Order: sequence, then structure tokens, then C-alpha cells
Amino acid sequence: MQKQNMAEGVLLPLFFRELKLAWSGGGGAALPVGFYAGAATLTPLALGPATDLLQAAGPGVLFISLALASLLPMERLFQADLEDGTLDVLASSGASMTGIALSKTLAHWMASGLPLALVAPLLWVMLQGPGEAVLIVLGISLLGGLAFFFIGSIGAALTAGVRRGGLLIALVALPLYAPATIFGASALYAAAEGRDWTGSMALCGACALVAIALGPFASGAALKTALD
Amino acid sequence: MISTFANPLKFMNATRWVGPVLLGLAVITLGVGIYIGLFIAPADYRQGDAARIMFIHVPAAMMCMGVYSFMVSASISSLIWKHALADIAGKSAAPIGTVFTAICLITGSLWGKPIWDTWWEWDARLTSVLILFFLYLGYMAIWSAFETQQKAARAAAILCMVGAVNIPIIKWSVEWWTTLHQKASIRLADDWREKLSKPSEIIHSELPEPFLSPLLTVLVGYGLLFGALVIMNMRAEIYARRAEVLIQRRYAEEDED
Amino acid sequence: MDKYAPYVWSAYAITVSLIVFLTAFIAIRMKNSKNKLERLQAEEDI
Amino acid sequence: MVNLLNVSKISASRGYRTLFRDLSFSASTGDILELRGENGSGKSTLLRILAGLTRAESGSLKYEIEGDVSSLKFPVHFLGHQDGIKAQESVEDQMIFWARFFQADKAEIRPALERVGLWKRRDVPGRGLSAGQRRRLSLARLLITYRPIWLLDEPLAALDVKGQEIVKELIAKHTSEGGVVVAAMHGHGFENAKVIEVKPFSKKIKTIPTNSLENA
Repeated sequence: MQKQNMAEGVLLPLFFRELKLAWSGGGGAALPVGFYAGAATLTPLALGPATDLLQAAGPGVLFISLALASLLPMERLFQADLEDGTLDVLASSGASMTGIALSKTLAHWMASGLPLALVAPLLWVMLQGPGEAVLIVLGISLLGGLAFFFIGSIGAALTAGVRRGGLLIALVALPLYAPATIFGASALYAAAEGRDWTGSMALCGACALVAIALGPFASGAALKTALD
Repeated sequence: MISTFANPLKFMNATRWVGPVLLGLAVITLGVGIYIGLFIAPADYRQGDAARIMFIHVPAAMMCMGVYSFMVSASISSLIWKHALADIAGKSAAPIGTVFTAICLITGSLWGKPIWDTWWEWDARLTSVLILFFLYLGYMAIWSAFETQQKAARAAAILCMVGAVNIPIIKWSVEWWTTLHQKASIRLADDWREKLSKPSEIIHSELPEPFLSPLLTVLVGYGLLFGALVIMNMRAEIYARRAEVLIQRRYAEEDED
Repeated sequence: MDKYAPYVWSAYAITVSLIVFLTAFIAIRMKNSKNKLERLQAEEDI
Repeated sequence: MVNLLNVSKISASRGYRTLFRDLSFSASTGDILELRGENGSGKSTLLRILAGLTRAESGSLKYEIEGDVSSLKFPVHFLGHQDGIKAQESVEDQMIFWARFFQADKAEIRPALERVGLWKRRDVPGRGLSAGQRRRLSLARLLITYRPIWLLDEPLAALDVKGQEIVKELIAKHTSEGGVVVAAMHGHGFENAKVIEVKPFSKKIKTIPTNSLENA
């Protein structure tokens, strides 16, 4: 057998399987998207339909709902594989735990994080956001979603061995969501008010990159603990 | 687990008297600091007596960062060097750090009311301390989430280090956030805000002399208090774990007979 | 003390009481787990 | 005889209970090792240590493998209590995934499934399989790529007589080809197996090491 590169040879099949499972299992992306749309729709009911009020609160509510919607699929991210023994086989094959965490989290982001970002512009317009900023909103929601998923995955890995770890993931992850929320929401507001949004978006992108770099490394270590 | 608890024996013997002694010293120092702060130190010419809250607020802010870095070093030695006592130290320090953070937030808000006329001022430092408060809660929640202490120790250590990496990012982003939403209205205590912006500056007597001594005394008092309480908490934790060993052996006994 | 006295007093009072509660909590925890251990060890020798 | 597996002075604990201490053994090509001990004595933990999943408290573990087994550095197949079967994926899809993951040739799937008698059920999803069938499917995973050391936790459990026959034949074939099988057994074992007793560390030993937690 020729020596295949470990990463591409091992992690790609895992990525595609995770993608298929995440998409098919339990309504796939519909759940987080349903929650996200629901949260955004409640806002006008709470604040009243006045346009200027919605424009003031809209971007903030949108980004916070994105953060909370990203937390939803976290509990089953690693717990499912830990419980049915798949993680034992993956780990005992010698593949790197960081690699496993990276491909699983990325697959779950594509299965449910990506649809969230695709729905964001729709909700943006619904909350009286300016139409021309729609593409920017998509970009910011993609980056923000990535940051939320990869930081959330650390919480998911830490609580994989714990019964009903869902709430614990939120408590662990939310303080770490602060930077991404600050930069993402300010980019949205800049887009809404026609100001220069590139700076904030770049910082939000930076948060995403830090999360992608730090997340799988910490999740891998946490999974080793859960397997022990 | 036998070998990895090699040094609790040394720790328990060494610290038999250290806890109470440190506690006594802490009580005295804090008493003196508070007395000076309340009665001896002159009132601030602009803030009046409200400035006295600073003597307990600023040291508390320093302590909650100090205790967190203590926990980070405990996590590192627990995870990387497998030092047995380290995870006990981390777990024991967390509640003390949480109380200091709570003191900092409460006194900050009580000080804000007379000066900034609101119970909660979204000031960059106060907001960072608030986020740090949630990091403490998450750390303690992780400890209580696991049945076996070994798993809890490693998970908590990982979370603590992830938190440590994120604290500077959070601090910077919150600072950036406050400049973004800088309110136009002037504040009565503006010059105080700038003075207090960097705790380290205060140590180099940026403040006039009479204000420095109570603040430093209280800080030393808090430090001694932390030393005493973390040692006492660690002893409590070791007693609890030794009891757990005996209990678990009881399960084993049942199986055998 | 001038008009801000209530804030100052409550700040110091809360700080001191939090510290007292924390110290008491830890001291009691230490005593309880020590007693529990001694009880278990006593039963162990029988 | 080259030693594929060398274990020296391994000790492990579960929570604070010490499971076993200073266990040493080695296995060379063609050996079957049988871990025997009551429930909770640490058989499964020992297997997980050999699989690199659990960290032993002390002691050392060495694998000596010549030649290139596969690009993955761990020359081990692990079959734990749970079977690692996904409920919503069909038998064949799961095997396709494992073939890709272990970088094995897809042509191996059919013979492997036939060998464990599941080829006719290849389109049945995981939830449609009985416990015995699920066990046999996870066994098929071991057949699609060659790994010298098999670590099997209760390989005969949940299997009907036919299933147990298949397992015994597979193990015999694997060891005859120079592989090693380490199995945690509950009841009856294999004929020519080397038995390793996993006795729980009993506290009856009076001299508890001074540095231990007991008298800290």
C-alpha cells in the first residue's frame, strides 16, 4: 500500500460521512434554521413593528440569534460517536484527534452553519435592514458562524462524556463568544448604516481563524479525556 | 492513582498550621486597610467619600486576574507535568477567584452610582471582569459535571487554558467596543477613569500618597486571604478524596464477598 | 462622611460579608470532610 | 520469534480504585492471549490501554512491527463493547466508509461481508440489525484491512452459535497468518490461548505504599 498522506487519506472520508450524517439525521439543518428564524421573528413582536426601532435592534438581534442557533447542534457533535463506539475506533486507528475534531466540526458547520448564513439575509430584510447590504450580511454571518461553531466545538468536546451537557456547553462557550459577537455585530451595524464595514468584518474573520486554529486542538485534547 | 498522589503527604504535613496563620494575618491586614480607607484617608476633593470604595474595588480587580493566572499555571502543571496536587489547587482556587470577581463587580457598581449615576456602567474594564466572572462559573460547572475527578480535572484544565488564551482577545475587543460606542457626555470622574485605566500604574504611586497606602494594604490583605483559603480548600479537597478512596474500596469489598 | 456615605458603607459591608461567608464555607467544608474521613478510617480498622 | 507486543509493569485504576498493578506479558506472532477476570477487574481497561485509548497509570507498552502495515501508525484493530455502528447508515455504506478511512481497497468489502454472512443484508440500515448481526458487522471491519494485533472485548458475547463459529475461524485464520489476538473473555476461552489473569488489586495487602493517598 503506498504511503498516503495521513490527513487527506483519513480525514476526507470522515468529513463527507459526517456531512451526510449531520444532514440526514434529525431533520438536518432545519432545526437550527428554524430556531434562528423563530428568534428573529419574535423580535418585531417584542419591539413593535416601527421601522426605525427594528433597524436599531435588528442587526444585534440577528447576530445574537446566530450565536444561539450555532449552539444547538453542538451537543450531538461528539456525543453521538462517543456513545456508539465510533470514536473508539477512530481514535484507536492512530488518526490524530485534532484532525478528527477538525473534520467533524467543519462538516457540522457546513450542514447547519452554512444554511444559517444563507437564511441571514432573508431575516435581515425582514428586520428592515437595507436591501443592498444583503451580500455583506451573508459574508459576516458565514464568518461569525465559523467562529461560533469552532469555539462551541470546544464546549461540545469538553462535555461529550457528560449526560445532558447542552446547557453546560452554552455556559462554557458564551463568554468565549464575546469577541466574535462584538466584531460581527458592529460589522452588521456598519453595513446597515452604510459605514465602512470592512474593518469589523476583518476582525470577525480573525476571530473565526483563531477559533479554527484553537478549536480542534483543544477539542482533540478534550476528546482524549472523554475516551480515557 | 497511588503514585500520582505522592506529595499530598508532604503538602498536608507542611500546611497543617499555614492556613490558620495566614488567615489571622489576612484578617489583621484587611482590618487595618479598611480602617485607614474608611477613616484616616482624606476624602477625595471631587468625589468626596465615594472614592473610598476604590480601596476595596481596585485590589479585588487585581485579585480576580491574579487568581485566574494561578489557576492557569495549576492547569498547565496538571495537564502537562501531571503534577497531582495541581488540579486540586486549581479546583480550590476557583471559588475564591469567583468571590473576588463578585466583590469587584458589586463594589464597581456601587461606586458607579454616585459617580456615573448608573448602577451598571458598560466600562471596558468592568465588562471584561463580568466576562471573566462567566469563565469562572464555566470552570466550576465543568468540575461538577463529571463523576470521576480525573476526567473533571483534565477537562477543567483544558477549559482554563482556552480561557487564558481568549482573555487578552476579550479584553482588547471590549476596549475596542467601548471606543466604538464612546458616549459623548462627560463624566464627573473622567480623570479618575484615566488614572485607573492601568492597575499597574497605580502601584508606581500614580495616585497621591494618602490614597496609596489603604489600597496596597487591602491588596496585601486579599493576597494573604487567598493564600489561607486556597490552602484550607485544598486540605478539604484532599480529605474528601481520601474519604472517596475508602468509600470506593467499600464497593470493591462488596463485590468480593 | 458626606452624602455618598450609604454607598461606601454598603460596598464595604458587602465585601466583608462575602469574605466572611467564603471563609466560613471553606472552613466548614474542611472540618466536615476531615470528620467524614476520620469516621471512615475508624470503621476501616474494625 | 519476534515479540509483536511487549507490556511491562502496567497498572491502571478506575476513579480511585486501583484495578491491577504491575501486569507484564508479551505476545509474539500467532499468539492468542486471553484476559480472564471477573467483571470490573479491569479487563476492558487493559484492552483500552493496549488500543491507546486509556492512559495507564504506570508501566510501558511497545509494539514491534516490521514492514509497512498501513500508513496509520497504530497496528491495532479494536473491537470494544459498543460496535461503532451507525443506526441510519446501511451496512454497505458503513463498510465503504471504514474501507476509505482505513485506506483499504473497496473490493475487500464484499468478501468481508460474505465472510460474516451479512452480504445479503448489505442494504439494511444499522438499526435494522440484531445485536449478533451488529457484532458481526463490526467484525467485518477488521477483515477489510490487515492489522497484526486484534484487541477484542468479549468477542463471543451477543453472538449465536453460528456467529461464534465464524469468530473462532477468523481468529484461527488471523493467528495462522502471524497475527496476534488479545481477547477479554468472560466464559469459556479458546483452546491454545495463553491465559493472563487480571486480578483486582486487593487492599488486603497490609503494606500500602507510604506515598499513597491512604495515609496522606
